[in-house]
Amino acid sequence: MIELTEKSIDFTQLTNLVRDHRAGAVLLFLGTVREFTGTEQTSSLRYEAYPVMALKKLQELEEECSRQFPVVRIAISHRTGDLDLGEISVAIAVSAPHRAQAFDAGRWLIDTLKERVPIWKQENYQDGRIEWVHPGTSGASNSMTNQTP
Amino acid sequence: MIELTEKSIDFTQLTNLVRDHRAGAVLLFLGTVREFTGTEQTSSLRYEAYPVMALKKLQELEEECSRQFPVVRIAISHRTGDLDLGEISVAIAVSAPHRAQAFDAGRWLIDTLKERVPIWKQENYQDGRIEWVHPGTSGASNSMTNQTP
Amino acid sequence: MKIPLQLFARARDLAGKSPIEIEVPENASVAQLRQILIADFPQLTDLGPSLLWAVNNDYVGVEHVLKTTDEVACFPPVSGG
Amino acid sequence: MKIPLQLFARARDLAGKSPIEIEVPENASVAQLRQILIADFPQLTDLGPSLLWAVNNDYVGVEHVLKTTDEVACFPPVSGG
Repeated sequence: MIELTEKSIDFTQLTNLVRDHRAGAVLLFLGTVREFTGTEQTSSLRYEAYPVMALKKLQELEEECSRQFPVVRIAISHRTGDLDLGEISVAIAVSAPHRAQAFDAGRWLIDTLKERVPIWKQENYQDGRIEWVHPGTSGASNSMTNQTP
Repeated sequence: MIELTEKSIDFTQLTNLVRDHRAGAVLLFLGTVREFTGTEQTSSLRYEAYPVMALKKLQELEEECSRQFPVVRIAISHRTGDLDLGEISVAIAVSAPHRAQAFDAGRWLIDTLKERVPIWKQENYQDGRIEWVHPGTSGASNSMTNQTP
Repeated sequence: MKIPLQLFARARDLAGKSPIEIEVPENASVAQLRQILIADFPQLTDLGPSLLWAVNNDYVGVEHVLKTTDEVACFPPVSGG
Repeated sequence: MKIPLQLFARARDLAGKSPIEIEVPENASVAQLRQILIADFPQLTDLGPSLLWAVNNDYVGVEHVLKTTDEVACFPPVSGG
């Protein structure tokens, strides 16, 4: 199961989707909105997706993961829109016969999602700055708006 | 939070216990009762603990993990008694600022739990055999009872 | 030929809109499209070399040759998760 | 001195009960306790070398010297999780 959603992610439902009598291990990864990155204080995040391509790339992740690892089931949900501190931005659930397989598959899924799936994060800082996060481009030039003097 | 419980593990509650504004990553690992191990078909499991020592060792795991990894919060629940196929035997939730830390800490917790915490699993096979699982002792000599001819 | 180009995230904010229409020669490559995009929207100059390109929802290199029926998009490095 | 010994899992099943009481010399080590345990319960012979020992809820080696007030337990390799 893969989805993009504007609504709060129900990680319980996602986890139950991958539970299976063939699996001895279930791994759930949640990305959550963190308040501090170094000295920078985040007040909220906004996630924007290129929806059709993002769904296609998530589907490819699911297929590629199933080929590379002996997983039983996979479920991925990514949030879009505005998120408050502590909210879940992404949930990845995977089940496998043994724990090492579940850990390896879960790690591969989140690492590869972050490389390939066209979704972008915009940081809304406590001091009023709003910045797109675009790895590999310079931080300073990302600053779109400075709403405080 | 650590616990041993005779009741069904509520992984939603456990996961929510470790969510925190300081964390950007939450990892949940579930051990679940798998039906097949090679050609052996399990019908149920029984977990027995040495309760006081198991709680002490779980507490030490939590403390040692907090020293070794930059985790924010840890919660571990281990089931005891009789479990049906698909039920959760252990749940480990951990939160950390970044995902690699959460994966590493979660992996260390389940690996170390399996080495140190005095809890034992008894397999109840579909063919009627009941066997304690004691790694490193011979499989054949583990057979306690053969209830079918 | 006219290529409708979707922009996302900071690229869209800098251009001020999405999609935009870019006029390119027949059989233009993505590299040519990028050159014309930056000429039309000089505020994308700094971001230009880091832009990722997608045609019909798959990543392509700048040597990719475009057709009028292609769905073309460009965007800065992704940061989901 | 009398040491009350808790057994778990297959060790308890083989002995038939837990705790059991083992009479050992003063200042006996775990190794001596193990020797007497196996003499009293020969059905534990095969499992003997793999048994793990705990005193006051911590693992100990067989060289550990016992006191009458110690809480002593032995059990086969663990398999929780």
